[in-house]
Amino acid sequence: MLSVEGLKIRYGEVEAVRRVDLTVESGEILALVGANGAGKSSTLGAIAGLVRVAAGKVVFEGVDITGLAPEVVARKGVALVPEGRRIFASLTVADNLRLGGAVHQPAAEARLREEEMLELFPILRRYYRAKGGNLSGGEQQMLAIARALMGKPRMILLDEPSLGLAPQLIDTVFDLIAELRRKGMTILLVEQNVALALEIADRAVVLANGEVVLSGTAKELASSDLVRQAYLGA
Amino acid sequence: MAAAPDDSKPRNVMPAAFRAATVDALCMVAVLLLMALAAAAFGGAAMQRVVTYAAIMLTAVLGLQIFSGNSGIVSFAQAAFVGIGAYATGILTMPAALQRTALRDLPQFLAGHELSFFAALAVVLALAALVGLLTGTPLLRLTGSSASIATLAMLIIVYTLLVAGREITRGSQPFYGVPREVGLWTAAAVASVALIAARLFRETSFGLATRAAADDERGAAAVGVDQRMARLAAWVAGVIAAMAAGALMAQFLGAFSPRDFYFDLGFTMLAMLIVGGMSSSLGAFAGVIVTIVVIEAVRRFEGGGEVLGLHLPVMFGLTQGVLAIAMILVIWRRPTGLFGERELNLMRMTGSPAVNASTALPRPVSADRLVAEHLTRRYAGVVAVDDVSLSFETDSITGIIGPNGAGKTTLLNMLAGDVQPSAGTVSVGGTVRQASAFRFARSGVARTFQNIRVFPHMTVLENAVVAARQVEPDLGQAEAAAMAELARMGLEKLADQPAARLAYGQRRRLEVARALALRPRFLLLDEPAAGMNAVETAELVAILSAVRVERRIGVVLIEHDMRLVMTLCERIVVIDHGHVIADGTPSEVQNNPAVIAAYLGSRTARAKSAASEEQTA
Amino acid sequence: MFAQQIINAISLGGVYALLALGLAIVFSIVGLINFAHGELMTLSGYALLAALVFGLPFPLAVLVAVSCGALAAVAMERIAFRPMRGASVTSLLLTSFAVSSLLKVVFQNGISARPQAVAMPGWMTGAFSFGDFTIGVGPSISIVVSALALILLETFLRRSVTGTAMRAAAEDFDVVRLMGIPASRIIATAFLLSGLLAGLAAMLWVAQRASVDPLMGFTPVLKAFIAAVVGGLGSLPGAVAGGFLLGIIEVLLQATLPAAIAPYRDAIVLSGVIAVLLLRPQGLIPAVRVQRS
Amino acid sequence: MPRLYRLQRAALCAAVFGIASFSTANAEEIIIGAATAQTGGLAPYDQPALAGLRMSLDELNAKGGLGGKYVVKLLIKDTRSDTAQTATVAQELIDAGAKIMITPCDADASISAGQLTQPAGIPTLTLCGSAPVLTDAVGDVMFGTYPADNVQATAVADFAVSEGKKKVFLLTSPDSTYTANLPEYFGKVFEKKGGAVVGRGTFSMGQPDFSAEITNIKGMADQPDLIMTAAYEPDFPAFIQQLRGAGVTVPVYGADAIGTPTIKALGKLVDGVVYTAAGYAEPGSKLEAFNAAFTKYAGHAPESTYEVNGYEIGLILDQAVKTAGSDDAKAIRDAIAGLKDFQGVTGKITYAGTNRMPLRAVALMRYEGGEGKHVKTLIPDAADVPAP
Repeated sequence: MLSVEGLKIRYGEVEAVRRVDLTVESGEILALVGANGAGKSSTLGAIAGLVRVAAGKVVFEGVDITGLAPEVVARKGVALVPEGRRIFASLTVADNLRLGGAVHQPAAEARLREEEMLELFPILRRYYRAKGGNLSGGEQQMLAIARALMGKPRMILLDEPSLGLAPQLIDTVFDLIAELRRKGMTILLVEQNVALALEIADRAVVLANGEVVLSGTAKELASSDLVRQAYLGA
Repeated sequence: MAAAPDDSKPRNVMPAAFRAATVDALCMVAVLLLMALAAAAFGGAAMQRVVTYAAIMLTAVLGLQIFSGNSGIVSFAQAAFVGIGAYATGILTMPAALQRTALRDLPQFLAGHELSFFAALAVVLALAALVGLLTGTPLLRLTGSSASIATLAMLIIVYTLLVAGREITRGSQPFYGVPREVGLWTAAAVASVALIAARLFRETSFGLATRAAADDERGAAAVGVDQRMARLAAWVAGVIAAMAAGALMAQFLGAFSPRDFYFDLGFTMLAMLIVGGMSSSLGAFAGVIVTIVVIEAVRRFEGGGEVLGLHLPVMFGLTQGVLAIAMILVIWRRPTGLFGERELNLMRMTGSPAVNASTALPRPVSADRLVAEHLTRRYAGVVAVDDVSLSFETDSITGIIGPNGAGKTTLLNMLAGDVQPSAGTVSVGGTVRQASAFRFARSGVARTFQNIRVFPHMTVLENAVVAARQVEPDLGQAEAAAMAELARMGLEKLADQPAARLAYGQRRRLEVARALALRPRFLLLDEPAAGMNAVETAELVAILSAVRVERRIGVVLIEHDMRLVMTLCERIVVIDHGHVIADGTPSEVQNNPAVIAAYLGSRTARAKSAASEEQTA
Repeated sequence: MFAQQIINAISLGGVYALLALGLAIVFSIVGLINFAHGELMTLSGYALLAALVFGLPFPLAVLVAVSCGALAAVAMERIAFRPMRGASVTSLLLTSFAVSSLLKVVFQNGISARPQAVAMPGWMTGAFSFGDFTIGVGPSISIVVSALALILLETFLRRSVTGTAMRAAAEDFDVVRLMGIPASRIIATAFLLSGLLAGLAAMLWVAQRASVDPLMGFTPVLKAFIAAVVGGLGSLPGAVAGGFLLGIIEVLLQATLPAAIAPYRDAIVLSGVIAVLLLRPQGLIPAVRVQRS
Repeated sequence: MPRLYRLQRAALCAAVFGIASFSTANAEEIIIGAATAQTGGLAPYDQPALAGLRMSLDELNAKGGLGGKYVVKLLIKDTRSDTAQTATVAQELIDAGAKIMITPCDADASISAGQLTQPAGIPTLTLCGSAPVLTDAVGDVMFGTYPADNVQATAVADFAVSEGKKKVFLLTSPDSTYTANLPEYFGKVFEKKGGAVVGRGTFSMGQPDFSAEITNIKGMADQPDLIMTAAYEPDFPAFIQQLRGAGVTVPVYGADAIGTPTIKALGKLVDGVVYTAAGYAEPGSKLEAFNAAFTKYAGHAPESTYEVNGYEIGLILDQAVKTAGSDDAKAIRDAIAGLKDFQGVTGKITYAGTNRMPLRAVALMRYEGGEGKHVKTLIPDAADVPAP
């Protein structure tokens, strides 16, 4: 469904991503794991069009989307839930959702979609008229995911959904991600918490210093000594 | 004009940075004087006026460069200070007889001085220092665009005062009767002094500190930079240059009014500086010359007439048009100006001079215990750190671990004086200290950051020198000490490179070298190995162990790389949800079930720990 | 008398608010403090003059003039500011200075350096009287127009999708694009609105002075800038608050300062601005903005 | 290639260093240098004045030049409304051989230029500078051409007294010499002749809100029977519009700067406003003929009285060269200084016996029904004119 080939990203003179190749199959969760600064978020940003690609190619459903503007990528059906949630704090929950589904569907359809989202995230119905900034971290993460889903994407990119959340909330969020997967959504998940990521992913790719160092099924990686040593502290 | 380096200790060599700066400055002065000479020898009176005017503008623009170029804050107020200088000079040098008719209501203490130009200049420079301190103090509290806007407000305020203070300035009426003694050579001489001052200023500790703070404010505080003092010094130096230019301008024009020192002049100076490049005195120098050459060239064509056999129509406004378009093009194509960010650095081009690394072991700043008592920090209702009491000794390495969002970085920030605790105290060497990052740094607590905060626009050596200067007043020795730290980190070959060019791992090492240049007793490291590969990490571990042994300092580090923590640290503190949940040796901590559950934070782990509890049960 | 001064203050503050809002909308989206905003006003003024000379009825001429301001703003973005997108605030500010000075030269040498008379309809200079109390038609129109413009803008920003997207973009432009909303649409709308506001303000400004000249944009843009800064740069409610505050302070100082001190009025106002910045560096109503990396 | 390079460099040097010289004057040619503001804040004054001057020089050249003998070569350089630039440009014009210098309407720019022409002995005329200190600040080569502020103010004050006015409100702006001083000169003369200044107000130029000041005037217990101001565009229209809008009917007197089409276009709003003029275009007058000729010459009607003033400068120079009988700078200067009752377009101009600010008749005008009507022409008594 999505393939990244030979991706290279530069910030000024620094190479954040040296060479990343990966493919995401339709309907699976691919986890992209690695330490801080390994290039995970940059890779997601490059797919979504937020980060300039220095070299390489990003293909989504057979269409080359390398270097397209973020709004164009979004319209092609790829939604990014950015790190740190980045919901619109001064806007209400309703307005946040509205923007998510604003563009590529008629108003009536968007309303239906919004109703679906409120079913999926009951908490958002409760705070429908509240300002996004007044929500707790977990609620904001729900809102960020719901907002991304409003545009009926065929694939979502999740950047560090567990960041800064209490353990119970992490469970809720990850249950939801698993639920989305069951409903057939394709997901590329960036996660620093390796154990957590490997738990729900089908396959995983490990990045270090902007390069793929390991890839395989989640099960294989979870039992790999290298991974256990480096990230699980065992 | 530049702050004199501390002269308390005898020195036998001039620091390399000053040597290089002096060569650059003298070279630019030579170019300026050659131009003046050419104008005097071959140009007519008009040409000489143009060069004189250029020298005056250069003086003012260099002042702007000293402040804006080093601090990164664009100042609109420069024209106002040129104005104050001009009026002060006008009043001081005006013939008394003329003054009695032109300025009938002049207060007595200002009247009838009839000073010579240089005597007046001396008075104006002293006045400038005062004006600079007075206007600079409110600016200290402001940063970024607020500060810029405050300078814009200052421009309007000074203009209004000049217009309204009719007794002293004749209001909006022309101020006339100023003797016109300033010619080409006086202006060139003053401009030369300004050139030298501007080029040297960036190498003084004020200049280094201002540039560091402009690059990264928190990073600068972490190496002991008191950015307010440094910025104030830059501001005062800038005002002094502006008022000196004003003194020249007064005697160059002979008659002027407040309008001459308002937005038009302010924009012209900014345009010159931006076109040339804001961050170097070379940029200011080139900007003034290029702009004036363009103006002089274009303006000859706008009056129409025959040029090279072509009949040109009258096109007034062409000069402004060309200037505006040139400025847009420069900003668009070369946002850092024609002469970018670099100084000439002639000595570097010719391959010398090397800074010798000092071999002497640095004397550490004294402070033997770092103690946190009941530290608590709340952010908008969320408690990030909750009642943590910890004590750290020198000659030890402690690791702080915990899940994301556990409050580790907040704790470290409080230990470094960078974050004000909501409750509780931090004491360094037995004395409780108010949170102030730069004071902590100077008193022996150095740190690095999770997202590296080196100063990208400064060279690698300068990065370390800024820190060394905070504990070593002698620039020469500071340079040598900084070089020694770079050498330890394997960065000495890169000393002349801008830090922005370094690779990720090199930046990490630079940050550590910079922290060590503070001669700390405690070194706080926030994820020092993040983003490093296995080889780099191993090197880092070796270096940290060696430093610890050599200097007997206390290292406290936050790290996710468990292998690093377990091999390097002799004590591990585990934090979760703002609480200390474990504190002990690596093996104690590793086998603590609460730690496993909290740190791994996943259902598997929790299930695992539950299972192991069941097993034991 | 006091009531009258209050009306004067609100009327002047309304115009400042419109201007400051025009600056703030653009700044909140693209980080540009547009000093050429004043030249948009001048342009609208000339457009009004041309339309009247051409024989259009007054309301239609105003419509033409305001639209001209809006279109010119969009064109200005396309030609001068688009290539600079993403540049620092200072670079953008200086670019706008350059654009402003270029336009002034064009007006001076292309039209005339002298002020041109704009014939305002006679009824605009009348006054309503309530016993002792009179309100000029001019101030009344100014108050009504500013109020209407503010209400309409608020409705647009609250109710419409594009308006909501603009508020969101002021906070986090990248994420708005991630929602599939084109950046160019947001930016064009921001400049369009700012041009509309400049055009409207120009009408009120020109109605007061009955003439247009090439340099007329300088004073209003300076006031707008000060108002926007005091309110909180990039904050729309802040711009409105700053505009009214500036208007009120100016009128009250003018009304109460003795003649000997009156010339220092601007110095007093600006010292107040510095004081506000010292107490609240982000302005009275700071803009909500995420840290953009 | 190297040779080409050298050539290019030489050309560049020439352009940069101004070696590209102007063709030197031949025996029958006289160079007049005009260092005037064609752009920037002073362009509104200098542009029209220069247009008038160019017209007269063109006409004179068609008749053989100044004094019928010296064809004028007019070199115009833009000062960009900048004082430093004015001085630089003036120096260039001197270097180019200018025998006569024309400087901007602005006093400090003119003084700066005058300080260069004074040692060179080049007669220098400001286009429309009316600050009385202007000529003495420079020296004997500097001439004003326009009625000085204090002269105008005296004429208006004389007129006000003759109209029976007793109490005046002075509205000034510190932002320019003209707006700050002219009403004050008026106040001095007015008080000397028995009137009283009952109030003072200020305004900022370019800021069209007068409401606070007008509310103050309205609220005065001792109502003035006259408001005197030197405000002009864009401030004057805003002021009068808001003043009348607020229901204040007190007569307003101004000076010459409000004799413009912009003010006239205000129609009945300005009815009764008194102002001054260098002359008035009554049918059959020279001024009317000039207006027609200028419209033909420039393609638009004169926008101010600066055009005719600029035109008269040409006439004055013509007369001076004729009297001097040569193109010698000193002789021309002396000839200008000795002019007495020279018949210009607007009336008689006299320099003899003055400090080189001309003594000329001041026409008092009043707007009535959208037209400026001539009321009276006065030549103020020199003893009444307040010191600058």
